[in-house]
Amino acid sequence: MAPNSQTILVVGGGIAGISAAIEAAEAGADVVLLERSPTLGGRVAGLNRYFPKLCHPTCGLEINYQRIKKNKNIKLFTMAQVATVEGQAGNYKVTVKTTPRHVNAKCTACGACSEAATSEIPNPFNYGLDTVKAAYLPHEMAFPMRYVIDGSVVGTPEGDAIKSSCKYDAVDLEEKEKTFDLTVGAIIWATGWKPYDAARIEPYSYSESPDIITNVEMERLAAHNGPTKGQIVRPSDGEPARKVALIQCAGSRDTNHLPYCSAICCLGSLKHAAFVRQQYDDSQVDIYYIDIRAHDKLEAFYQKVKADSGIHFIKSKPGSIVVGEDGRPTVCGEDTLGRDIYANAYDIVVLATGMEPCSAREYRVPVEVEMDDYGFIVPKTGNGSGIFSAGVAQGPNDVSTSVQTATAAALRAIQAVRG
Amino acid sequence: MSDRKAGVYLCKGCGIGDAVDMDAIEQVAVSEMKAPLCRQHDALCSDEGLKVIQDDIDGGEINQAIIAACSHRVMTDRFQFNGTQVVRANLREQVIWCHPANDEDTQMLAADQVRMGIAQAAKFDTPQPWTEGDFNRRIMVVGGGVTGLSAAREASLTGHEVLLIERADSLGGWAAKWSRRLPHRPPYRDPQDNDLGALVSEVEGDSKITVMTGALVTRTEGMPGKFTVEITRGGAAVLETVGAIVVATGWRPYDANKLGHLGYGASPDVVTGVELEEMLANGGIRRKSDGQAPKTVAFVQCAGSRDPEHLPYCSSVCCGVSIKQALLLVRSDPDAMAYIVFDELRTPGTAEEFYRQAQEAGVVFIKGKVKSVGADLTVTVDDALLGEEVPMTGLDMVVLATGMVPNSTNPDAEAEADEFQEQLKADINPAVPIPSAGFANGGEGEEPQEGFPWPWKDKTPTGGSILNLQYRQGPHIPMLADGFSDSHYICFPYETRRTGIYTCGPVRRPMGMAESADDAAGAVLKAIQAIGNAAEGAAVHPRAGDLSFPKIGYDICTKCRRCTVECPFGAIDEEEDGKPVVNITRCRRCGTCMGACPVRTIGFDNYNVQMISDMISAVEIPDEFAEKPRILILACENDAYPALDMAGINRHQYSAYVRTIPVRCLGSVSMLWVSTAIERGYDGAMLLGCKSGDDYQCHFVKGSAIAKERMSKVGETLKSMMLEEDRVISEEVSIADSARVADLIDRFAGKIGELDANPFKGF
Amino acid sequence: MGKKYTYYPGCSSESSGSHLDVSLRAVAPKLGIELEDLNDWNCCGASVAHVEAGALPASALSARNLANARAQGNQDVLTACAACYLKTHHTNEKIRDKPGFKEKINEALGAAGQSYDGDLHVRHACEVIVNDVGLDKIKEQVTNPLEGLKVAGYVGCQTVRPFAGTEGGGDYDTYEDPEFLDDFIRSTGAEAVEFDSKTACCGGAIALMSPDRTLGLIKKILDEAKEKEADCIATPCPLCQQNVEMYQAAVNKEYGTDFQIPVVFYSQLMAVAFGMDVNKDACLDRNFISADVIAQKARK
Amino acid sequence: MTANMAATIPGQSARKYDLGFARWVYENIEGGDKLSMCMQCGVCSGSCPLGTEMDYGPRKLFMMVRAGMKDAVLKANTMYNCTSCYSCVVRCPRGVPVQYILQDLGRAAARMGYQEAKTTDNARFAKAFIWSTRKFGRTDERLFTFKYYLSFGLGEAIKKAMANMSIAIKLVKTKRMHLGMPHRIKGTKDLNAILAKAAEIEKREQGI
Repeated sequence: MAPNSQTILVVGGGIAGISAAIEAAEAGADVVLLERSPTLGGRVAGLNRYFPKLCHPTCGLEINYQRIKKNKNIKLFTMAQVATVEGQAGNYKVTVKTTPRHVNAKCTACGACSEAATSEIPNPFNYGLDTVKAAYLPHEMAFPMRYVIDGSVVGTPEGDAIKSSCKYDAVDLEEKEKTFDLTVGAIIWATGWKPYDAARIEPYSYSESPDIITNVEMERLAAHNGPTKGQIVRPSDGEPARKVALIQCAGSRDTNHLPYCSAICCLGSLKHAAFVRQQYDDSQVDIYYIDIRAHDKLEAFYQKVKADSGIHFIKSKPGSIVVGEDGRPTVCGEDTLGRDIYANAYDIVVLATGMEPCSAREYRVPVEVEMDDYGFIVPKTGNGSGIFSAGVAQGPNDVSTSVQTATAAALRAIQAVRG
Repeated sequence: MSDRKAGVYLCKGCGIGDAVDMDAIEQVAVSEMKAPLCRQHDALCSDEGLKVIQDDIDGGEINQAIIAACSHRVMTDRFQFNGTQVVRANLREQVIWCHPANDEDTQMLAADQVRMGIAQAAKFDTPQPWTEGDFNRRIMVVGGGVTGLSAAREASLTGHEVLLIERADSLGGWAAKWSRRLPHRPPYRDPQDNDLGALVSEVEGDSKITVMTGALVTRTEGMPGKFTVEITRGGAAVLETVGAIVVATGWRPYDANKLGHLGYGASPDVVTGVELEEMLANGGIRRKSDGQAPKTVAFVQCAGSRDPEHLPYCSSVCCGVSIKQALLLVRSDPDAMAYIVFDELRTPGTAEEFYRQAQEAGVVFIKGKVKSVGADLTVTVDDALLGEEVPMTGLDMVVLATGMVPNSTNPDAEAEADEFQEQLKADINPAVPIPSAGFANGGEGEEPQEGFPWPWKDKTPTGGSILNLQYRQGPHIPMLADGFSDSHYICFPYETRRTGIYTCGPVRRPMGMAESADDAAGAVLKAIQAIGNAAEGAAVHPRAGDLSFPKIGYDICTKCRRCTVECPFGAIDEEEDGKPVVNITRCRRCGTCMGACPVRTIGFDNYNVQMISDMISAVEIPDEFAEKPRILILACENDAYPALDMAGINRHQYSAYVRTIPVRCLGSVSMLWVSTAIERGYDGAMLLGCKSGDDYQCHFVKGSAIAKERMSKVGETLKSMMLEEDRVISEEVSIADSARVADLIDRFAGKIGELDANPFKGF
Repeated sequence: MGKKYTYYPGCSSESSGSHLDVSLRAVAPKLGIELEDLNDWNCCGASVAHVEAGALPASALSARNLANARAQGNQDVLTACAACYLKTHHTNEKIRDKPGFKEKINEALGAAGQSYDGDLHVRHACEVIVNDVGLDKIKEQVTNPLEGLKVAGYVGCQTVRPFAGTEGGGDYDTYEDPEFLDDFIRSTGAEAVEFDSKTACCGGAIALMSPDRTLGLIKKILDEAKEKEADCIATPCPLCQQNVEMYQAAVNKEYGTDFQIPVVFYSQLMAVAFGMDVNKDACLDRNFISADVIAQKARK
Repeated sequence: MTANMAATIPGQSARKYDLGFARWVYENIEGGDKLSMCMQCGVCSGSCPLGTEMDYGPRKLFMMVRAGMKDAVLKANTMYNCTSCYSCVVRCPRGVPVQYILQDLGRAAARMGYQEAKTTDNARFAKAFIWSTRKFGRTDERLFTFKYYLSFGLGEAIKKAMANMSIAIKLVKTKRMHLGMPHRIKGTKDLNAILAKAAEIEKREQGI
């Protein structure tokens, strides 16, 4: 039977979903790209820099966004997720659910609504490290470049003020959750990951001190468009964070939490060490680790970082992090190479929390897929199936590998829809 | 285009109309620039606004729309009118959002933005794609191991004919020798059956795939869609035509003979992982010395890898492979003891399960560096966890987990001429220290030092080229300092500097079977895109879909060879007399050739030296007494220009004396533009481009580096004009520099303000 | 009438921890807990017996109690002592789950003509209060809320580790930052101070055998309680109660401090808040650092 | 498990990483079957309240088990500084029941006759404790404590008892220590029969 639909649905607009969509579209396929949040970019949009080149993710995103803008084969829906899937390869009927942005396509991103807004909400882009107006542009690289109005102002005088501030009739406070149907031939799940909840690692006292942060928060602290405009400071008092501990395997490689290795955290922390050392000449960074997993060519990055006299590697999984008498987070444990019991105080402690696939808990894939014990969607190869996975939905992958899996998934989806 | 009818559309939305006197701008467009039509609208991007433009198009009023509104980076999809040329003039992000409203200088800037737009439109032609001759859709895959087999099969399943070239007499590569493979499917705990045989059968039974074993590619010429390859088999050569090439030449084990300190050669019972694998596949592990099954075996990790004397990188798979072998050993003989001596145990991702499985099976992991392996098989370990030097005695066998060496060259082939060997001296060194305040310094005042010697920086891999490319820039696929084939290894892993030729598998970076198979699929998709785009005359990444291409005015060309040398993608060849010939489907449309050309005779239909010169010249230059200097900014359109846009989004204010023109790449900047600006009376010029050097961030690889090189010569020119050298500068600006770029501009504007006005003003 | 449990008081109920036993028995009916004493119960062996007696004999101590309990019926076994709970619960799980273990244990029990096959549930009193009783029930019973009393909830180790977060352990709280005790304290109307040392170790049995090794651990707990201005420390564990109260004088002598912080059981707080007799039921007279502050703060 | 395991208890090996001892531990020590899962991260040693008192933290002790360092392991004081707080057990990322293993290693060391193991406070305390358990079926805090003090000799015992007299008096005053006859369970005979049988089974299985 010939396939009914040659459209490929890509679920998730992070680096894997973007790559899968563009690569398929540039090979001539029709693509629908869905993203749950108001903007594309996913986790990488929130990263300050990539390892190992320390270049900015937005650079590659800009190219990708230009590719999308110029490609007529891609239809993009933000604030949209898949509710149900029926059918089989070549002919899936997909119901998509959208959540209200309260801003329609007439938005010119002029910003008048934001000026009219008075209340503040925790800034999702900065993991709540700061706040943003209830009418906001997710960030300066948001794509689509369109504002969002938080549901909290709907039905309030503030909401009315926001609405009347818009000259372009772009504010729609009446907007409700909607659903619509798509018929597609293949689906690529690129639903990505969320950081493992650091509060669940109780001995590390994440909830006890603002100066104990996660690696994704560190990215925001170091980013020019983050809550501190790139200053790496103690969240508690805004003082420079000159002495910094980076704790590897905060959740990963731990049968109490994430049994697998999240594969990117070592390199992420090497990068964070460089951030701190780049910012403060007299800084000291200690990396607590079990094994430094700088695989393949990335070994060079490890060696570079290791060569810095201000960065120390301590082979130890800390037992606990306590808030010391002076309020500074103190890392306690055993140095396994010297057998010293240590208790070292820092300005900030960064927990290298692992990646948990969204498909594990946050989001149930509404179609039968092969899933491993951790919630990663096992990749399919060859003919017969129209369901594929890419990026971290498939396994703990770094950016490069996510793009690799996305490109492969795009090819296999094309095979599926072209029969 | 002969009969241009340009309409200028001035958008008053988003506060533009409140900050700028739009009637005055309209005057400039109509009276001064003689625009045949100019309209103002409150919101051009609204349905009503778009309809105004569309009606003019439909009514035959215009065939070019100059839209003076927001940045071209937004509303791209809305301002599209079915093939009608659109030129954008940025009045929002780079005028009213970063300069004070209702200010004389802001007004002048806005007017100049429109002037430049009109000037641009006058030289802007719709590119006609190059589609001459036949385009071939067949994909050649070089290498018949797991990567190549997967690539061939994936290409066939996508409907493409495949030519699969394998230098050995049979398909399968190294993976064919493995007894079992690493687990890649849940629960990730046990070695899996080696299913490579099935893949070989699928490929051999696939009518779309032509397999040539015992064959080598001895010559490759042409371009995407039109490659001609010479394949030599048993002394006879045949010519084949293919559209794109996937290079999957894989790896070879590091030569264990170089590992004397690890006992290789001293005892027959010191073997490599590959040798052990062959034993496992052929009946089980036996000592070479006496044919007995060993009871006590140590696996030494990083044998060669992560060693500055040998392979500087981590070979990625060795930890997993040793775990597999150790597991197979202890499972086949419960009394056997297996030790894995490691420095960092690397089982990333779900492979952590495999590590646990080995521990559960009783395999002992010892962290430490192996200092020596004796002829009596004593392994001396600097045991990091016991904190002492431990001689491990009584071993029956020692297995060296040797690393992977990429087959980015063919080690058995004869090296090419010396001039081409130079090409193998990789120009990018990944171990360069991170430049920073505190980084790699002992403290203040100390020079950053290279902490880790990267030995391959100055060495070249042995052997000849894989494809023997008949390119002006040599026979090799470019490679990085670690010997692996070049790849942009973060955002765009399949990008190489040779369009239409995609590397995948361990030739690109160390990887195992499952990842190689996936990587092959990705490379095949890129090959398919290259073929499709070539046939349509369109560029591939990063300017995907661009139909313009460089045209050379041969009547003026002096055959100076700068374009052929500087093209980052080896797209321009030379005929015998030095005449440059653009292989259009190899071209990535960056314009580096255009910037290189001393006689300015290379250009694109929609992007050329004259067009930008005219834009520069269109700017109104106040006289020297006005104290209003003008500064030209040429900004990389992918990074610096968006950074300027974002400076606007963030409302960072900066000097309104700058006039900014986006360029495809700094590599495309013709020095004529700088001299035009100076001659026209600009007081200074800034080139804003991406980071160059070992950790370059230029999407055209060398563009920003080349621009820097060219800029170094501008000083001389300025001096000859009796002008200060520092009127023209080049700065590295990343896309994240929205705050910094405003500061850079102000500092430069301040400096220019301190100088006398350019004496050429009003000339 | 409440739910019936077979109650295993443990050895400390007869001596240093008698105030836990008495106060728990006093509040139990008000919480709907009916306690039926385990017949002829013996010592659980705690963390000590193993080293001398061996692994299997140590488990056999618990196994005899379990066999006796099973003979009384199949209701859940409840114990309030951390060590008794840990040993008995663990032995029960091993009998149920560990291959070959049931056979060995029954071979031993056979020496006294007894047997047991692991089908009971062994539960900690606190877990029962969380899962079977509920905080609302505590609040309902409060007649004399302990308003203004600042309590440092000191959970200790074995009440939560290693079973509180397991399915078999009732999954009622976490290992490092449990909330249940603070919840109990708040339910009595008192204030639970933020107490980072809540699961710090008091030294356990080592405190009894070589106090010099563990005074430092106890001091840290007292330090924080003092810093947080707690009026008293409340704990569910008899050994914690004993160590932290009994060694305060020694800590003061060693470190020149002047700690006088009462250490009570949560059940004593409840008894006072429930308006019961402060000595007969709440056993405040059994604290040798005066805990009268609790009675004083209780709203009459 | 065979009945004649006794013959297979390995001696101290001359060779590092001889797995004889490790395998004995894996098979005979409670929780030892999980010991091979240790990846030497150090979280146990770093979580230990009395880690600083130990000759080696649990992590290193486990590596020494693997390295075949039987004597050094069984002479270590590590096992007797375990307070049974179970932090290591709940924090271990590999599910190694550290406390159980330490406890049983301590028992094994004493059984194998290591003097270091037999003369610890813990060993004396446990002896006194078990004496009470066997005799009365329950722990009589007053009597077993004095019995424990006596293990140091009479003079030392009186010294220790005097030092703790004020505590004892307070306990008596607060009805937390009684001065009468010890409480004795009815089934002491049964209990001792069970304990003896259990000990017999254990010896049969492990040879010690």
